[in-house]
Amino acid sequence: MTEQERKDSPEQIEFRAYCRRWIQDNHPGQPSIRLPLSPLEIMTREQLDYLQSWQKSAYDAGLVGCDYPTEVGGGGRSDCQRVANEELIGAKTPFYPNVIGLGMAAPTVFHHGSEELKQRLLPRLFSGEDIWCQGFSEPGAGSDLASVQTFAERSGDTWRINGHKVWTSLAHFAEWMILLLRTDKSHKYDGLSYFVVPIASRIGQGVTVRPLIKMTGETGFNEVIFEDLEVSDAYRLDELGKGWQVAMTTLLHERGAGGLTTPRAGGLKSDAALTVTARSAIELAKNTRRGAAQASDDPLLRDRLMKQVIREQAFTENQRRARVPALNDHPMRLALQTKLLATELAQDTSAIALDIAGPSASLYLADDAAPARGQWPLAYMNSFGMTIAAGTSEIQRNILGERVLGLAKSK
Amino acid sequence: MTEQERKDSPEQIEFRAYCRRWIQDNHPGQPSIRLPLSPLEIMTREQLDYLQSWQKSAYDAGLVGCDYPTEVGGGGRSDCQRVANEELIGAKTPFYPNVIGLGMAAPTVFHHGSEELKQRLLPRLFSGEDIWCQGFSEPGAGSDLASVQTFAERSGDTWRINGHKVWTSLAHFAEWMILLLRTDKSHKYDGLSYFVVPIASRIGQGVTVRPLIKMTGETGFNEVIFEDLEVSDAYRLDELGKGWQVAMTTLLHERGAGGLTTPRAGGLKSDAALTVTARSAIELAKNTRRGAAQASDDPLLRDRLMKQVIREQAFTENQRRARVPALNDHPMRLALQTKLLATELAQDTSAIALDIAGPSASLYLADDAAPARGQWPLAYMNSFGMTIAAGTSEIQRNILGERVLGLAKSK
Amino acid sequence: MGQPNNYGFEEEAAYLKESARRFFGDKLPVNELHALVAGDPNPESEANVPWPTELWGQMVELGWPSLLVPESCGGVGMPWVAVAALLEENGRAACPSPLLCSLQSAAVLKACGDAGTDALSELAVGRAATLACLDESASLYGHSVHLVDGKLEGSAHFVQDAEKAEKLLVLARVVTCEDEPPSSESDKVALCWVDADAQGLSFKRNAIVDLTRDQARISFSGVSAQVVLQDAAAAWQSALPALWVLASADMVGAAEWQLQTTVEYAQQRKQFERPLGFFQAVKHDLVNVMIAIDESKSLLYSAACALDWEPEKALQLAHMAKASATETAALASGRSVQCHGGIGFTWECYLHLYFKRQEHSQRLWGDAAWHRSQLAEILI
Amino acid sequence: MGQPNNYGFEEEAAYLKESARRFFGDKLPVNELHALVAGDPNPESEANVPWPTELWGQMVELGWPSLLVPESCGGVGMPWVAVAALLEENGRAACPSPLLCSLQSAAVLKACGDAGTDALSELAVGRAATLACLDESASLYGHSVHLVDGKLEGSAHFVQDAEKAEKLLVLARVVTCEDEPPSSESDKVALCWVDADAQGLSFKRNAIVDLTRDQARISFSGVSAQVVLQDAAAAWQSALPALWVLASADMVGAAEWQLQTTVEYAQQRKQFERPLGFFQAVKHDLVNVMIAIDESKSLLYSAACALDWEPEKALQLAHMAKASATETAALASGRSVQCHGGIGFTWECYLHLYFKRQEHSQRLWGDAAWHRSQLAEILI
Repeated sequence: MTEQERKDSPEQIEFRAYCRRWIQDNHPGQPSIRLPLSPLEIMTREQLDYLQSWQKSAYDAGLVGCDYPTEVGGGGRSDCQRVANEELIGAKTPFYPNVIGLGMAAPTVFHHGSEELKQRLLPRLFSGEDIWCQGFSEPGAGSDLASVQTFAERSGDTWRINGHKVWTSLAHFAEWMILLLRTDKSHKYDGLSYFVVPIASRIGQGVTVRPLIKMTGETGFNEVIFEDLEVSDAYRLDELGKGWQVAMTTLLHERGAGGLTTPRAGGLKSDAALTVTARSAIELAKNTRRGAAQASDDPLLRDRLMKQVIREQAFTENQRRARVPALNDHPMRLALQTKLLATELAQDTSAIALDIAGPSASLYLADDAAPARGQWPLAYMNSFGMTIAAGTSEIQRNILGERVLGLAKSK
Repeated sequence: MTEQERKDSPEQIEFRAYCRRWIQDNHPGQPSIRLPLSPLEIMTREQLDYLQSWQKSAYDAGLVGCDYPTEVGGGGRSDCQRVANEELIGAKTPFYPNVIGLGMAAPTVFHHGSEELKQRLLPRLFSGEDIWCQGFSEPGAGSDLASVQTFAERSGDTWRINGHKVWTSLAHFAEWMILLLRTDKSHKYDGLSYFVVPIASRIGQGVTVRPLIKMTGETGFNEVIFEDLEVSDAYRLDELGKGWQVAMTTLLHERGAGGLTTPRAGGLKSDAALTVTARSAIELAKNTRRGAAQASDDPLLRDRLMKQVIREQAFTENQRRARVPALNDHPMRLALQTKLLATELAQDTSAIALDIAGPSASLYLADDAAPARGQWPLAYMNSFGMTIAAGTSEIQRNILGERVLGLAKSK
Repeated sequence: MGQPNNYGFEEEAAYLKESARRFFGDKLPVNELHALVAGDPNPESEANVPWPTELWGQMVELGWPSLLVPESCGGVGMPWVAVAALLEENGRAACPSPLLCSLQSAAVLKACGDAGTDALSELAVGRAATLACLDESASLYGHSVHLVDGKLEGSAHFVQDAEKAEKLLVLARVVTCEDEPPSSESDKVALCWVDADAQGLSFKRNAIVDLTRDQARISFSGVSAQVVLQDAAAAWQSALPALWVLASADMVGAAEWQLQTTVEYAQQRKQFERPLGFFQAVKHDLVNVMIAIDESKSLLYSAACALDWEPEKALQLAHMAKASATETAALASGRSVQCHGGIGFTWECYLHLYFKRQEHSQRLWGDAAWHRSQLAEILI
Repeated sequence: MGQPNNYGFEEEAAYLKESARRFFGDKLPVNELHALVAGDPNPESEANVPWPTELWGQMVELGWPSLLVPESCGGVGMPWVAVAALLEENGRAACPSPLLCSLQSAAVLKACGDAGTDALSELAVGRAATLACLDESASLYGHSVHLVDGKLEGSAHFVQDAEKAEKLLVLARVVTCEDEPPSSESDKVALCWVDADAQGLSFKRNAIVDLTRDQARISFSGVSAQVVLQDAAAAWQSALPALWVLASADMVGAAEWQLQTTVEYAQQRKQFERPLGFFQAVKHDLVNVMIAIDESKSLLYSAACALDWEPEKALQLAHMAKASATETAALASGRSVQCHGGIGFTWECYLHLYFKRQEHSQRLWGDAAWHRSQLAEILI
């Protein structure tokens, strides 16, 4: 019996067995193409096709959207998504590409969308046929999300949208976007509204998607520019002026703290991909010569590596303890730490790996002599994307200080 | 030729030679009594008497107040105090007890007091006959100094003072206090005024001095309570409502950045006193067994100790570089770091020493087996007094960010 | 065998934790603790060790010192996670008592198997015990007490709450001939059970910084000893993770008190017309303390659970727990005083009780760097 | 002999610093630098090393590469503090050029005494040089190039700005018979002066992260060498502090650019109706960067001054300077990107040029921990 199973409900026990059988029969094995590190880093149409077809088959088998009602294309189960995902992770299947759809758009549309929207959008979201992206950040609205300036002007049942969104992962593949915008310029928070808008079908008709290049030189993010894009009022979620509250539902799930949070499912990457863990850094240290010895013999590096091992273990244990009410004084205290801890952990681990590699850390992706094919400097730089995106580390600490500790707001 | 001499002016060259001769002839040698670590920690009347008589003889010889005009009891020299103090430090003489007087009260009275006050107060301040203390902080006004509530009410030429000052070092020995108080409750900054008030002569007549006990168990600080203390308007410095500006003169000199700043003079302590330096911590490590080896062989402790050595050297070099205009982009950038760096350095060095001592760090002053007679835990705890008093480290960082980097005020 | 998802932290453990928190809150509010232990501030005066003996009597009645004692020996036989929870509350209250050292003694006795039964039964009836096992440099392997012909000779250092204990559990090197050279790690060691008032025993009380504990050097001169286990090296070794887990629990609880007390102050105290907590320098510092506590707490329960369910993982998880709790204690102590400003630096403010208790705990039973170096030996 | 109070930083040094800052400000503003070196973002494409060769010509005309060359060899003979100041400005501009490696080569040649004169004269007329002295693990003592019967064999790694240099100063182990076993630290080493286009030399260009430098592995196969010094171990050893000082200067200057650029952003960028700098999380971070820079800068000039005035102190001060500059560079890089938020993570923002240059410098010529460990050998 695995750890997870010990506490399964009867429904979960049965569903777990079903998932396990299905995965065994349908696991695609090691992929022939090079897969990205995460869904957000899908670079080619080939990668997308491969991952979309995997999500579709998993959806058809009932492993996606398990906890949503059947009327919206879900499985009608209770707390079973976690079970499916645990099995997918355990079996190292590929991940699903529609990660913003599943993680953020689905719960938001489900809680705030009309019945018609739910029934129309959610099935193709779950199946991965429609990729979703998120239109929140703008050049002038980063940490201060509520200052978004993208504006929708009403005429009858139609809204005309103008504005500029940045950091929209997957936008170049997306059919749909969840979009936070302004319908009233006189109120900061109450002037916000929330829409779902078509992207791929409107390229050149009010929508422009342009790649943003990261400091690493990679693409992946986009900027999306709206120029007189017209959408129907039927695409609005919840009431006019309630955009901020709807966005909170999205962010809650993004931070892994919502009721319909979809934990990571699957984890198959190509062999070439580096896992940013203390274990990988230890392997690097064992394979790096330092004078007459190995870097792994250096007491200072050992100490730094053990600090990371301990933080990683603590991170895992936090997730576990969060589900034991008797060991939690505040219900959100651990959940709201998740993003902050994971991203700073990755940043520090890659910084240590660079110190382990020494001058060889200067070698990048195109150098055959580079340790781990140059992916450690890549990981270190990308870690700043993680400590900045989706609420900087500074904003995360504000949230924790204000919502959990009850300290005065810092603005 | 020593480092200092290389750049001396003719006046300084001559004065340095004079100081050196005088000190040689008048150095009191190793004291028979146990001296405190710093003037602020003078505990007994015996210690005070010893140090006061040393200051008096140095003043009589012209080594105190050198750069003040002769009319106010000074030496009428130009940039010679530094020379005298360098020689005193070099010769490891005792320090002067009237440190608040020399460091803060004298420049403030000199810049803002009436001619009569200057001529009356400064000679006995320089000679050490009158000890001075500082009445700034209050229970409700710590970092936010401008919120002081001690109030002076006027009737004719007399002011009646009521209020409560805390953290007043040396108050139990002081004849005089520099006092920041409120003369107008309707304006925060412009309602402040600045006085010099008698203390020792008014105990029981409107003034109560009570010892404050530190977390270490030591005394040294006091609280001073004013109940209808009456003082003459002649004791006011500068105009009514200009108290904040006068206080800035005091603080500038306290932070070591004023034109009449009196750098530390002398440094003789009893043998029993610990110097909180990396060198002392290294000695501790060499004398501490750690398994089969010494703590000084431990690579992690060596690394931490070297970090402190480097910071200490940088601190010293900062003071030196501050006087080379071509190597400074902003005139106050280094000067305003002094307090912050010195106090955090001492805190971190003592924390390392405690880790070196291991479980023996639990042993305190009264234990004969305690490493360095228990003074490392004492130093560590006292370091928090230093990172809190005279502008917490947080306030220091605000000042640096605002005045040097030009960032927006944080309040 | 894996660990249960909920750490095996069942209702009885939750009940114990809850009632311990109430107990300490009612019986030992921090102002009373301060009045009891902080009466004489003078750091140069002789050590004085007041402690609430009546409270200890009530703790004994509640069965706390015998929680680890199996029911067969008259104890309660609770899981380690429950005991960790109790000690978390003990730390939160900064309670001066022989609870921690008695439970640590019980942990070692349990590791002795049947041989520990008699001594455990004594613990079960409320006799406080403590460990005498460290040498002058606090090494776990120094063995500065020798067992010579059934008599104890030498001295044990850093004996915790020595004056509160009625029994000593002594780790001694077995010497067959008295003038043998000093021991090495591999030598044979015995565990002995000794009355604290036995003939030939002398206590040298340490003058320590911590006001909530006492500590002594104990000298043995021909002390008759009841040998619990003649060849105790393996038992001793296997008990170490439990000692660290129990020590960590106290630190985690104390750190939470430091956090909550400072948070309350940051909510109430105003400077610049704002509560302190408005300022990110304070807010983010306190969040960092919270994060550190949560990491330590999660590791604590994981390590305690390993003692119950997955003993082969206990060693590495206990290293992690103690390394983490030590760093957390240092951070929480420093930030709690700094964020309080001037008032936090005074004797009248209660913070210093916790600051000093944490400083004491940080360097006992291995500091953070030592635990990480041991962990590296396992994992690299 | 002590150091002068003002580091011997006289008017001519101040003038050099000032004019270098103007020179780089006029000739290589950061937008032009970015346009030049960051044209192809693709991290998988082959290394490409564009650099402003015309600018280098002007630097040669200004006499910068020969600042360390004594007047007797046709150079300028400026003090080390002046050269440190120049390299600070070079780092502030993140200038791609062979200035640093040429000056480092000059430092080593100067340590050779009279034997270095000829090569120094070549530097004085503007021939760029670089050091080929590291083995595969970047050890200073690996000596993976051998001098066998007057010919060089083997390979040198991490050769800086190799494609910009016309001359190589090669550190080679002297092997009398080719099949001798590999060298140890105490073996005899020679310094050789080689044309970068000599017969038997081959370059393997590294694909590096830093866009403002190039780096190569250079293989030697029967390369004819002009031996500067046959027994060069002592000269090499004595030149090391200077190499570290020069490298540190570049990092300190780059860090100051990172700070100032981020400060400007924090003054202008508004979030929550406030400039970013209002928030202590940003303000205190930037103050910490400033403090780190100032520490490094003070240590830099102290170490450079020691090279001029107090050579017996140069080794320990140079260890301090490089350890400190390395920590400062890491902090400044991380905080500059983080405080910029999203825009700081883009290719179009200039920050990444400096981030990458600093990362490169941090791990060359010994990282911070290595320098501290060497310092400990001296001081403990």
